[in-house]
Amino acid sequence: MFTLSEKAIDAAALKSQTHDPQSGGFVCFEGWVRNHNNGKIVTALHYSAHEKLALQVGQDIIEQAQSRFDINQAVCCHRLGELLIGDMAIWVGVSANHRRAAFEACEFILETVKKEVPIWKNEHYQDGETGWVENDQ
Amino acid sequence: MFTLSEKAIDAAALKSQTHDPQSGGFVCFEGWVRNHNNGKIVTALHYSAHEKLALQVGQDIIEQAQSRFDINQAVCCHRLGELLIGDMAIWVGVSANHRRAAFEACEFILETVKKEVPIWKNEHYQDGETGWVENDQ
Amino acid sequence: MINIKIELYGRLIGLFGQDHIFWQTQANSTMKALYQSLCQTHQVDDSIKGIKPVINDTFVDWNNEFQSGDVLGFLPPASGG
Amino acid sequence: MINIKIELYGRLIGLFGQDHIFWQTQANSTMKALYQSLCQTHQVDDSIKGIKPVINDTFVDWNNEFQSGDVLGFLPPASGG
Repeated sequence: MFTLSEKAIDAAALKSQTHDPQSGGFVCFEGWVRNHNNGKIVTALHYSAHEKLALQVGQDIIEQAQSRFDINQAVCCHRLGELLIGDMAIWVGVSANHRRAAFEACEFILETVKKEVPIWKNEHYQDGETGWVENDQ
Repeated sequence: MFTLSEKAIDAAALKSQTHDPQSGGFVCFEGWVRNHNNGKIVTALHYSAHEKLALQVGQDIIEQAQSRFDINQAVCCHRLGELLIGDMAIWVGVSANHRRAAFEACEFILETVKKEVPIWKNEHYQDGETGWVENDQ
Repeated sequence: MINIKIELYGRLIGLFGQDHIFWQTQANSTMKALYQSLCQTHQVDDSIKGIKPVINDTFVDWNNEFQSGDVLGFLPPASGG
Repeated sequence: MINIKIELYGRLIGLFGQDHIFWQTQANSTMKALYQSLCQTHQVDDSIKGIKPVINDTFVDWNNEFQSGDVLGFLPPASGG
């Protein structure tokens, strides 16, 4: 399942959605707000989204991962709103019978969400400026 | 750091060792005891180790990962003793400035630990038999 | 002339200085023509490259036409994660 | 003749039916010769393939010799994770 969260991401709750007795491996990725980007000191950032389309595109990516990889559960949550250094921006978790599929699906979901889900990052820098960041296409 | 644990692995405590403000990505792998292997129903399993060499080889793998990949923190813990279905057998966590290095280093540590650290798995099956399992070489 | 609402997202908010615009335009216009006249009016130098047009929360083609009362959106490349 | 302790790990415990053996053998024997005579005595059909010999908790070569009082170990392929 793909979700958006206006509050701090609850990784433990998301992880519990991926647990099942036949799964031997679980891979998760957490994206944290860094204190630097492109040589500038970042103090905070703000994520906004086209929420309806973000949920739709995000769910579609989860379903693509389910059909492309031999996995059991896949979950992704993206944070919206104001984030500070060290806050979690995205969580992706995948359980599978075997580890390779879990790694591959987790990375696929992460990369595709970054590229396709309509969410935008606005960084706040130490010098008072802000900047809209775009991912590499 | 590489550690062995006779008790349930405390993933939250291990993860906190990987957190730092310049890291933008965190990847972790958890290996869980599955209820099946090679067509047999598994009810429990037991991990034993040559503890001194396991710690030595494990720590060496962490250091190899640190020098091969552009990562910040790398932590791995392997469980020893009796485990039931769903219990965590291994935890690997890596933080890095960028996500690709975190994925690569996490998978490298996992694969190398499975292959080289002197730890052995004894599976208990539903039919009462037990079996020493060997990883693919 | 018809009335529409235009929603801007991501860096387009910075570029146009606002996140939505109420707009009057002629009927039977395409999304592409609308975006270009929007850029012209606001003296914004921008191409449609990488931008996805949306009508009423559905992705559409640049050649799609819109109707009175539609809510149009322009989505720049994503930068989540 | 010298006295040594031999430690067995993983599937070798199952194979030899015990996790350690106290053993008397002639001096100046190699790890390889010792392992082979151990297999012969216990009627175990096993090769050294994949097994790592250890003397006093240090990995050694199959041609290494051992001394009285040494603790020898034989480690089959790992199966952690």
